This record gives sequence, C-alpha cells and structure tokens, in this order.
Amino acid sequence: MKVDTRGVAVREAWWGKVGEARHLGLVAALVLLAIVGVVTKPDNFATASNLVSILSLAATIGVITVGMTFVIIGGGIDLSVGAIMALASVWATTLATQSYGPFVMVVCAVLVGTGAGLVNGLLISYGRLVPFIATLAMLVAARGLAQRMSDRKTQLIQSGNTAIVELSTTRLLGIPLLVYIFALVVVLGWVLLNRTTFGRRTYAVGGNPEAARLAGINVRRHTMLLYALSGLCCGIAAILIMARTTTGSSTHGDLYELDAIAAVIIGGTLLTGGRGTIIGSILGLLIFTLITNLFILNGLNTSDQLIAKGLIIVVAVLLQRRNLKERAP
Amino acid sequence: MKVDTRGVAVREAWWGKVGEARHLGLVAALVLLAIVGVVTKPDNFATASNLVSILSLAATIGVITVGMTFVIIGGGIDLSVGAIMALASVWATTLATQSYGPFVMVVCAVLVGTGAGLVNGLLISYGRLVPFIATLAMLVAARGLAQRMSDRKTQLIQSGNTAIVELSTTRLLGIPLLVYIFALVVVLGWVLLNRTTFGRRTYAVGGNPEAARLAGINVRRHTMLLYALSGLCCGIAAILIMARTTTGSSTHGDLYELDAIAAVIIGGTLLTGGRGTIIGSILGLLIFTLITNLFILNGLNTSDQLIAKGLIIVVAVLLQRRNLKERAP
Amino acid sequence: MLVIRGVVKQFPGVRALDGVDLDVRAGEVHCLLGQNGAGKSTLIKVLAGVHQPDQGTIEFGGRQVRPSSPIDAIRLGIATIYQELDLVDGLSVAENILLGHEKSSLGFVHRSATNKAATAVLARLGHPEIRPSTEVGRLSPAAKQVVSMARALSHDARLIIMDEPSAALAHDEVANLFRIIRELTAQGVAVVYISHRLEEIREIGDRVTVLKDGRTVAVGLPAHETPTSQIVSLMTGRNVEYVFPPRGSGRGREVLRVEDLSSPGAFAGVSFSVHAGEIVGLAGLVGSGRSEILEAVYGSRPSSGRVLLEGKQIRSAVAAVRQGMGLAPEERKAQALLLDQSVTANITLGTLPGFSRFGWLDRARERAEAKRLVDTLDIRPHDPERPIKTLSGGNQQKAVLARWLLDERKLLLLDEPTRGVDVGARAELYAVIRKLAEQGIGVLLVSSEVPEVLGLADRVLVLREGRVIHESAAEGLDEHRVLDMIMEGSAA
Amino acid sequence: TSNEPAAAPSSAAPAPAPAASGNDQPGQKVVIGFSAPAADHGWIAAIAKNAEATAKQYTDIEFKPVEPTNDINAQISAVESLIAAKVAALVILPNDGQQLNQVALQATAAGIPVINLDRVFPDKLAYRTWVGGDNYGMGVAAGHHVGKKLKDKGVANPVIVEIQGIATLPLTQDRSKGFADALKTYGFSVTAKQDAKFTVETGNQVATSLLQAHKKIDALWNHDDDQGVGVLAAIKEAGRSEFIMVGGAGSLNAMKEIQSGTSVLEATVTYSPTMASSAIKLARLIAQGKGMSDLVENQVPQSITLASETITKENVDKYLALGFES
Ligand SMILES: Nc1ncnc2c1ncn2[C@@H]1O[C@H](COP(=O)(O)OP(=O)(O)OP(=O)(O)O)[C@@H](O)[C@H]1O
Ligand SMILES: Nc1ncnc2c1ncn2[C@@H]1O[C@H](COP(=O)(O)OP(=O)(O)OP(=O)(O)O)[C@@H](O)[C@H]1O
Ligand SMILES: O[C@@H]1[C@@H](O)[C@H](O)OC[C@H]1O
Ligand SMILES: [Mg+2]
Ligand SMILES: [Mg+2]
Repeated sequence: MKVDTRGVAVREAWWGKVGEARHLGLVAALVLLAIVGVVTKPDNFATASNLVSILSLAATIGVITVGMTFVIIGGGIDLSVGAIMALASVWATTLATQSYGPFVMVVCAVLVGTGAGLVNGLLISYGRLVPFIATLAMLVAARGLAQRMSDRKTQLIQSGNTAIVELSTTRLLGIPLLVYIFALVVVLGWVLLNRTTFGRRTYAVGGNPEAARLAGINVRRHTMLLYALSGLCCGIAAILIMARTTTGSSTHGDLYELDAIAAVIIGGTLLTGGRGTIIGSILGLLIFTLITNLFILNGLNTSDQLIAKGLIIVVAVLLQRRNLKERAP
Repeated sequence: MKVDTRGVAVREAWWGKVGEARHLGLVAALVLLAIVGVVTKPDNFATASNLVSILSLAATIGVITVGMTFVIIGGGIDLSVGAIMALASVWATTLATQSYGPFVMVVCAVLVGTGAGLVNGLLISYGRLVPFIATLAMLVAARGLAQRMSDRKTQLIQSGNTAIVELSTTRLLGIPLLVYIFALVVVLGWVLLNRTTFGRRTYAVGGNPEAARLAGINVRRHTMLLYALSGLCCGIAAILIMARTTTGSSTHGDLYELDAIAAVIIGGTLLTGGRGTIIGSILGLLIFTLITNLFILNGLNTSDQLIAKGLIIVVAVLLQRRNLKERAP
Repeated sequence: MLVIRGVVKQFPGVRALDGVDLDVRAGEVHCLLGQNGAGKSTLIKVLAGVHQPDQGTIEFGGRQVRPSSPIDAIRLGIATIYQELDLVDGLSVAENILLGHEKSSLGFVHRSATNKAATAVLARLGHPEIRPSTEVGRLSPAAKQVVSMARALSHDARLIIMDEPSAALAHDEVANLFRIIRELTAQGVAVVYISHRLEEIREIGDRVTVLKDGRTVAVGLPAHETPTSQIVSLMTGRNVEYVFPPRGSGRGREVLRVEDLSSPGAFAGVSFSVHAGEIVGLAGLVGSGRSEILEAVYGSRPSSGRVLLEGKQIRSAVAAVRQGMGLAPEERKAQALLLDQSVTANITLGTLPGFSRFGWLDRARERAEAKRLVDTLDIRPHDPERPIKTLSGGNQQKAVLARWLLDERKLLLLDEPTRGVDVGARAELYAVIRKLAEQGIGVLLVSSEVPEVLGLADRVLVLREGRVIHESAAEGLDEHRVLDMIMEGSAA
Repeated sequence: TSNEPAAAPSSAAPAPAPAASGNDQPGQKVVIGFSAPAADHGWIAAIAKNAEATAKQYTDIEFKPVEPTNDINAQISAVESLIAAKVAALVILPNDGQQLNQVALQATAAGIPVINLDRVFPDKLAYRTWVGGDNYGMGVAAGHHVGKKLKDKGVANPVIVEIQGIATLPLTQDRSKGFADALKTYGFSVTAKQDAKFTVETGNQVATSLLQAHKKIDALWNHDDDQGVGVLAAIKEAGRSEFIMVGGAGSLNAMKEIQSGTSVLEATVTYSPTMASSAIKLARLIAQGKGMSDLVENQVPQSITLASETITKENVDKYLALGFES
C-alpha cells in the first residue's frame, strides 16, 4: 500500500507554526520592514520603547483581529467591529456607568460588545441576513447609538477611575499592561481555535456548512456564537482604547473593520471561510502597524505613505502568494 | 424544432424582471419608503424635482454599482472603486489635461479608470493576489496618488471646460443629462450580463472557476477584464462627479466601495459569486438613496438617522430574505 | 427495525417522494433501487433528518420517530454516507471522521485519542495508509469516499445508510466495502444500500426495494432470487438489455498523439494515440494516474512530453477546447457544474461561441439545442430551465456529458462518465458514445468498472502506478486477466 | 407669545447671549435652511448645536436643518432640496467650498441668500455673506506663541513638531502656512509634521509614533483640540514633558488643562464654533432685509472674520464660558 507523502507535518509546536511555510512570506516581509527601520532610523527604530509603542498601537485592533479571524474562518464577515467598540467605549464612560467605578466600566464594555455581537449573530443565524448586510446595519446603528449616548462628545475617564488608564501607563518589565492583555487574548484565541471542539467546528462551519450540518453540528448556533465572540473582542478592545486615549467616544475605531479584515486576509485566511490561522492574522496586522510606524519615524507625508503602503501590501502578499494560489481564480 | 412549453416564462420583458419574485422584497421596500415619503412630506417628496434629485444623487455611485455587480458575480470584490474614481477625477482636471478641452478630459478619466482597473485585474489574475488585498492596495495607492497629483487641493473645472459641468446642469425633458448617462450604463450593463457570452462566462467564472476552466474558458483573462470593466465604470463615474461638483478631488468617492458593495448584496448578489442581477443592485442602491433623501427632507438629526438607517436596512433585507436563505449559514 | 409508510416529500415543482413504503430488518442489507431521479437520495435524506416529510410515518426500533435534523437522526442511531461528498477540506482526516462527536473533555479536543480512533476505523476499512493528520482537501476522490465511510462507521449506529458508496470505488475497494458491510450486519446493524450496479446488489444484498417516480413499486424482494430482468423492468417500466453496442467498423486517421508524457508524482513515460472512430479505455486502480493523464492531455495539468491534437500541440485547457477536445471530469460537483445555473447554461458552457455572433448569444437556439439533448439523454425532469442543483445525481452526470455533444468535437475525454447513472440510462449512454465514435470522434475513456472498459472500448491501456503496463485490443481481453494486471502488475 | 427671544436652552453648551440691540425685535417670519458636514466630532457637533440653539431663540425663525453628511454628493442633494423648499436664507458649512460652489450659485440664482460658514466658496457670486474663523491667523498665533517662548528660553535650532488635522482640507494648509510664516520671523522652522483626522484616536496614534521619532522636542502645535485629547494621552503615556504644547480651536478640555498649570498644554488658539450662532443671526437679518443695529450700514456686511485669540493660563478664565465640549 502506498504511503501518503503529504501527511508528515503534524506535531509542531507553536514556534513551528510561526515558521510554517504559509507564514514564511509574512515573516519575511516583517523582517524586511524591520531592516528598513534599522537602516533608516538606527537610533529610533530598534529601541525597546519604540517596539513597545508598536505593540501598544497594535493592541486594540489586534484584539479585534482575533475575533475577526474566527468570524472569517467561520465563513462570515463582521463590518461592525469598529462601531461596536465605539459604542462599548461610550457606554462604559457615561457619567452613570463611571459612578460605579472601574470594575463596572470594564464589565459594561464587555457586556455591550458581546450583546451587540449577539444581535449580529441572531440576525445572521436566525434572521438569515447575509453577514455583510447585517453587520453593515449594525455598523451604522451602533455608531448612531454611540453618538446619541455621548451627545457626540468625547467622554473623559474621570479621576476616580484612573485604574483603567493605568492599563496603558503601568508597566511590568517595561511593558504596559495592555500589551499583556493583547497577548493573552491572542493566546486564548489560538487555544480556542486549535485545541477545542469549538475551534475545529469553526473550520467546518466555514468550510462546508452543509457538511457540518450533516455531521450533526448546530451550524446556526455556532454562527451566532462566532459573532458574539467577535463582539466580546470588541468589548475588550474598547477597554484598551479607553485606557490609551483616556476617553470613550463615538469616533473610536473608525474604519477598523477594513484594517482588521485586511490583516486577517493578508494572514492567509480565506474570505470564503474554512481556512486560516490566528498567527497569520497577527503577523498581517503587525505588518500594517510597522509600516505606519516606519513612515512616521521617517517623516513621510500621508500621500506618499498611502502610495508606499499600497505597494508594500502588494509585495508582502506576493511574497506569500504561493499559499494562496490554491484558491486564486 | 420542438417548442419549449416553458419558453413563455423566458421571454419576459424587463419590467417582468423587476417584478420577479427575487426582486419583490426590494420593490416592496422601495414602495414602503416612498409611502413614508409621501406621508411625511406630501409637498416635497413626490415632486418631479425631488425625484430627479434622487436620481442625480444615485447616478455616480449607480454607475460604479454596475461594474461592481460584474466583479462580484465573477467571484471577486473591488474595494478600490471610490479611490479610482477620485484619481480619474483628479487626473482629468489637472491644468495640463484641462488645457486640451473637455473631450480630452473625458477620455482621460475613462482611460485612467480603465487602466487602474486593469492593474487590479493583472494583480489578481496573473499576480494571484486575493481580490480583497489587491484592490485594498489599489485603494490606498490611488488615493495617495490622487493627493499627490492634486497637491491635496480641490481642482476646479475651468471656464473653458464647462461642457462637462453641463452634463449636470443641462436638462432634457426636465432630467439632467447625467441621469441619462446613468440609465445608459445600466442598460448596457444589463445587456452585457444577460445577452452576451461575456455575461454568461462571468456567472461561470464566479460560480465555479474550476468548471469554467475545464469548459475552456480563459478564467484569468476573464477575471482581468472584469476588473478593467469596473475601472471603466469608475472612470465614467468620475465624469459624473466632476459634472456635479465642478471639481476633481482626491476626496471624492470616499467609502463608495462600502455603499456599492452593500447595494449589490442587498440586490441579492452573493458575495461568493456566480449569482446576481444588475436590476437587483440598482434597486438596492435606490433603497439607500431613498433613505438618504427621506432623511434630508425630514431633517432628522444624524444620530437618529444612523440608528434608523440600520433598522431600515435590516427590514428591507428581511423583506427579501427568502431568496437568500439558500446560502445563509 | 425500520418501518416507513406512505412518505411524501414535495419540492417546488416536483413530488420527489409520492408515498413510499420500506421495511428494514436488523442485520440485513436492504438494497434500494431505482432510476436516476426516482427519489432514493431524497428518501434517505428524510431518514437522516435532512428533509422533513410532508406526509407519512417512520418507525424506528419500535418507536414512532420524526428526525428533524441530522443531529436527531445520529442520536437515534442512524448514520449516513451521502451521495455527494460531505467533507470539510480544511480539516484533517481524523477531524472529519469525528466531526460533531469529537473526543474531548470540557470542550478541549484530545488529539491523540482522536487520531487513535480515526486510525482504528481506517484500519478496519482496510486503509491504514490514509493518515489521520492529512488535510482532507489533499485526498483523491476515492480516498475521500473512504473517509466518508469511516465517519459513518465511527458512530455506533444501528442503521447505516449508504447512498452509492461504490460509485467512486474500484473493484478491490468494493470488495473491501463488502467485507465491512458483512461485519456490520453480523453485529446486527442494518444497512440500506443504494447502487446502480446490479451485480453488487446480488452479491451483498438480502432484500430489495424498488422505487419508481417517487413511489415504491416493490418491497422487500429477495435479492438473490429475483431475476435481474425483473428488477430492471420494475425500475424502468421496460426491458433494457444491459449490453454494449457493437464495436465500430474501423479506425480512421490519428486524432491524438501522446508522446512520453510525464507528470511528477502522478505518471511517467506515457505514450499512446487515439484514432478517429476509436474508443480507447484506460484501466487501473485508484491512484494509478488515469485522471491525471486525462488532465495532462487536456492541457490543464503541468507535464512534460508532447500532446498533439491533429498535429497541433495542446498547452492549455482553453486551447484544447478551441481545438476540439472536451473533458467530462471525474468530480461533477467540483469540476463541472455551475450549481446555481440552469441545465441549459450548464450544457452550453463549453460551446458558447457556437451560440453567439460577436459575443451576442442566440438564446432561442441555445434553448432549443439544450432541450434536444435533455430529451435525447432523458435528463429528468425534461425542463432545461431548471437550476441544475435540483436534479438528481445521475441526471446531473448526464448533463455533464451533454455539454460536449452539442457540436462536433474531435476528441472526448470521459472520466467515469457513468458514475451514478442508472442501468437504463447507461445503455443509452453507451450507445451515444459509440455513435459519436462512429461519426469519427476519438474517445479516451476512464472507468473504474473493468467490464465497462472492456465492453465499450476498442483498445485498452492498463495502468499501474503511473505507467502503462499493457496495451491491446479490448476484444478477447478477459476481466480477470485485467484485474490481475491492475493489482499485481503481472502482465505485459 | 413674548416679545423676548425664547430662553436659551439650559444645556451647558455656551449659548451665545442675544445681542443687546434692536436687531432682536421679532420681525417677519423666515425659514432658514442649514447644511453642514456630519457631526462626527466635537467642533462640528458644537456648530450644529449652536446653530440650532440660536435659531430656537427667535420666534420668527423656522429652522430647517438637513441631513449632515460627509459625502459631497449627498450634501449637494441636501442643498438642492432646500432650494426646492424655497427657504428664505441658507446657512452652509460646505464639506469643501469648491465642490459646493455650483449648488450655492444655484441657490443665489434662485434668489436665496447664502450665508457661507467657515469653509469658504471660491466664487463670491455664490454667497451673500461669509462668516468664519481665521485659519491662517490661527497658525500665526500659534507660531508667535511658540516662537516667543523658545526665543525667550534661548533655544537654538529647536525641534518643532506639528500635528495637523485632515490633510486634504484647505483650512489645514492655511493653518500650517500661518504657523510656518510666524516661526520664520524668529528664524525657526517646523521639524516634522503629520496629519491626523480630528479624532481622539488618530491624534493618539500619530502622537505615539511622533514621540518615538523625536526623542527631544521643544514645542508641539496640535491644530485641533478634539484630537488633542488623544495627543495628550500619548504624551502622558510616554512620560514626556520636556516641551511646550499649543492647541487649536478652544475646547473646554483644553482650557481646563491650561488652567491646571501642570500640563504640557500651555496655550490654545481659538477657532470658535460660536460662529454658527452668528451665521444664523446674520441669515435672519439678511432674510428680513435688516442691517446690523450696531453698525451704521443698512445691510449686513459681506464678510466677517473672527479673530483667533491665544488662550493661556493668564486669560483662560475669561474664555471658559465659550469653550465647547469636544
Ligand atoms: N432540493 C431539491 N429541489 C428540487 N427538486 C429536488 C431537490 N432534490 C431532489 N429533487 C428532485 O427530486 C427527485 C428525486 O431526486 P433524488 O436525488 O432523490 O433521486 P435519486 O433516486 O437519488 O437519483 P440518482 O440515482 O440520480 O441519485 C428528482 O426529480 C430531483 O430533481
Ligand atoms: N487512498 C489514498 N490515500 C491517499 N492518497 C491517495 C489515495 N488514493 C489516491 N491517492 C493519491 O491521489 C493521487 C491521484 O489519484 P486519483 O484517484 O486521481 O487517480 P486515478 O487513477 O485517476 O484514479 P480514479 O479512478 O479514482 O480517478 C494519487 O497519486 C495518490 O497519491
Ligand atoms: O472641522 C474643523 C474643526 O475640527 C477645526 O478644528 O476647525 C475647523 C473646522 O472646519
Ligand atoms: Mg441519488
Ligand atoms: Mg481519477
């Protein structure tokens, strides 16, 4: 009997995963960008404080990207992430909420995020709306609600509740707490996706919903949970953005949806669902963050930044295009 | 030759198509919105001038929506439409271009649009980038380029070239010329999609690229052409926006991609490709435009508008959800 | 154990089941027969909880049941192997097998237990070479079929339904399948078995139920005693001779010439030619590289060597079609069909230029031609405007073949052309293929059914592990000898 | 129906006091249309609120705001609908003056006086009166504040950083030009500039990386106090305090920071959204054919430019009442 030569790579550890062929292109792109950074700004780029800065910048949207990865692998899309984050940040920083102290604010942000995600999930699973439309509607409505609640004002975190701001200012081993939160979310997301039935079923639901249903998976409920999970991530992201900006605002998270989706897709997850990795998404996101950081360090103006960004995206993806070719037209 | 007994149902006129079951929900939503308009603003809504105003508002993005419908049916997506339109409008209104007169400006807009679309197409077909990423890169790069060309300034159409502005100001039977252009693009798009081999192949390429390839269709070339077509539509849209605003600007068409995609999807086209109609997309777009118009007339404040808009989208789509259910998770 | 009475299932425009009765006893193999579109798959989907019946009763294990979802059916102890593959490409073999009932605690998957369980089932199926960690998307159709079976076996089911499990299997694999079925029935498990290969029914079946146009026309006939002719006439309402059309008068000029064709990992050093009016059959085991040879000839798989169609080299599928080739691929759903489109659009896809002038479609002619083929090949229902996804598997297969019958092709590549096609239609298909040859077309045929290759082809190439080990006229070749060559390589 | 204008809303928003002159006598009833960009940040929100609050003060104004939007195409449509409704006067804050020029011309041609607020139409035929802030002047004020401080400290070759608002707005370019021109008089120039998008978050992001790019900064000018909240958060997070910072527009937050005396933000240059109140008042007068009672002229002037004032710890108390909540 023949031996299947294709089934070798099995029991790799996580560092093996990062180095996996499919992520090699991304890692190469990151390394290239880092080299550019070191060469152009030797004194500023490779400093501990700049690296911490980059991670702090990536943290908020990074948390959202984790949730987005689940949704996209599960065959959906979530356009409402930025708006949900804004709504959660506003709700958690109203005078009423703030009067209960930081713990309640955190709980509030998480609940609002998860709740809004759940509404998305219900509309999509049981209301049978296409995800693009349901979450677009949520985007518009959540921003509207956030504006209404805040009366379009930026809501400052008050002096009694600075515990939240400390997530950004307090450092452990030189690294702000919010970076640890980001890391924790990534690790938990990775475990959930790769080590639990929930994660494995997410691939099934996205890759072949009909097959998943025939295998006895409750596809609707699962889909609903994916959006709730994404909402939960938005709630956590809301806490991070509150910590960073010391505010809640209906303008937070503008266009996050595009950035998060782009990171996920650059990371090798297919928009059609059923395939993808958290590590890829995070690498994709870091590429974006690194690009912006490099541009600002080098004092490029926005127009040139945009042109260069377009080119870099193309190059980064061409570097890893081999993995994508299976599905390319 | 045998007579196909069902041939009757086939030879429907276009009004039959609009009334088709799958569009009924959309038509119902439109009618509902119109009723709301008539009831809330009896003197303003159902006037000829308001209807013309709605169509003028819809024209620019409408032309883009036609191209987007092709791309999405063909299994792709085009995020760069707004940016390409901006770039075309800027290029066509530089002092250099303007010195050659309106005809050259029109040609320039069309060529720039088509050219940028072609670049998308090449990256996707032959560079094997996923469409989301390729067109996202084009989005950023084209906006950057437009900013650079215009030095971030709005470029006015000069007095010698008002022929272009007249597309918006000259009326035939009370209707501005640009509405006729919009109508023409829709009709041509419909014919191309429904009456030619190109259209038929578009469905094949989007529905099952592997099957299309094995049936002898040059999937890559076809895919490339779809993006060029979308770019062409952006070029035409650039002319319309130049006419309406009397300017070329790098800020034109901001977020048009979301609106156009949303219109196409509300119209019943699947993001996964292989299905959809131009008529549906246009109906979807008119729903959006009508909502905006109603808000304008009723002077709602923004936050409430957004909330209401979210709800209306959900309701409009629930009205037609039956057609989508097959693919819902 | 299972008693079905008067089940009715209505789809928009079609009454797929129109009063079906069925009795299945514990420990028996109950065969379900019927023409393409008779309602077999629909019936088992009702049992599996995929569809809900409009009328009728189902009694299982002495209880009235009404499975409202696949989970329900699985919990009742009904496992199903579906006609269309139902696997998740992105997951591993093991994950697919245990999907929905993973080995886990507190939601965490036990990976070693999962792999162990999968290895055990695969070994039981006689396929230890399929590794549990391989991604399913990388497997061949046959290997996928094995995984599908493994999944059904991994449930502790009291009733296992198999919808054409052998359609994608070659001879030795079918023997393996039968061994498993016997094991199962010995343990008291009931099996409902669907197949269009009547000789299989005879070999494995205990009793037979025949469906026709959504109704039961015979319940529980003894499988061994009932004459084939009776079964066939019950199914089709007429007498069909299960014979191959007489071979042609002779071969014409050379249409296809293949020289030293190789594709790494699939086959090597393959040379042969096909003449006008000739049907050349490729016989071999699953994985012997037959499909790959067809793909390479068609220009859609990278290869070295030369492929000449009437002297012109073919380098891409686009060129192949333009020069007059046509391919009916192996996996109809993945490789051939536009599921959302009408039967007409599917049939005319390969020959659109013939229906257009300057890109403008002549839709009336298109419809008329499609209608003609739908009638000729008896694609049911006889409505070319219906979305093809609402057709039964066998009827979809006929539509795939119809695609290349519209104009005069020079060479047809047919990969498992009769997969899932019923007895009656098969005879018609054979006749159609032979007629095409007689009109001067060359045909390259791949089939896992050796009798089909021997009966239909003029010349046979036998493949083993990617190499041609034998070539001769089909006339006089004996099935057993071919099987020996295929399996042991004893030959040449 | 009182002779007095309706009471100002009790909200903390700085409702401008009614002018103490004859102009406030109720006159002929007028419909005033109002169109502005989407109120997605503090300054524009304050504009919309001030316009509405002022309109409510007059019993003879019927206020007709239309959907605020950031899409030019939709704003054109909105103005068209106001023209069709035959309002007596139009107050327009265009997303882009050039792009809305034509539709303003249409309004004027239809006999509707257009009061142009803030972002200016290029064509004087397109509007009756312009009222707005002095963007160039704002840059100049900020430049002088920074220049003088650094000169006094005796800093040579100072590192001066600028965080702009939305780069594609003409007003951003005016502000930067004013800033550069004023600095030049001290022999200084801007070391680095980046644009943000008027939001807290973008201000925060841009500032975070800018602070990495420049390890030592002498002065920072941030064009907009809305985004300034984020800029300040980034500065605190980085633990930097070696420089002076100047804000722009004059939000309440910024004023409180200045008042505290402990913040790097030591001044802000005004660009007050109260201009919306003035615009409504002017629209009313123009529609009623009145002049301004404090001026000798029979008609409202053609343009009014607010001065950009510099708020520092010394004079902040005087301005607190005018600060808008960002
Ligand atoms: N989802 C559906 N919608 C509409 N009609 C359907 C659908 N599924 C099946 N049918 C129709 O029901 C009838 C029975 O189909 P079914 O698949 O049960 O046949 P079958 O006996 O399994 O045939 P085959 O041997 O070809 O697999 C056919 O006429 C088919 O076209
Ligand atoms: N049971 C299996 N397990 C793992 N890999 C397999 C198995 N069967 C086939 N393969 C792989 O798939 C490749 C192609 O097989 P494929 O089935 O397409 O060949 P074929 O000769 O066309 O047979 P078929 O008649 O099934 O089409 C083989 O090279 C082999 O590596
Ligand atoms: O929107 C702008 C505002 O934010 C800025 O501060 O001043 C000018 C306005 O147009
Ligand atoms: Mg079947
Ligand atoms: Mg094969």
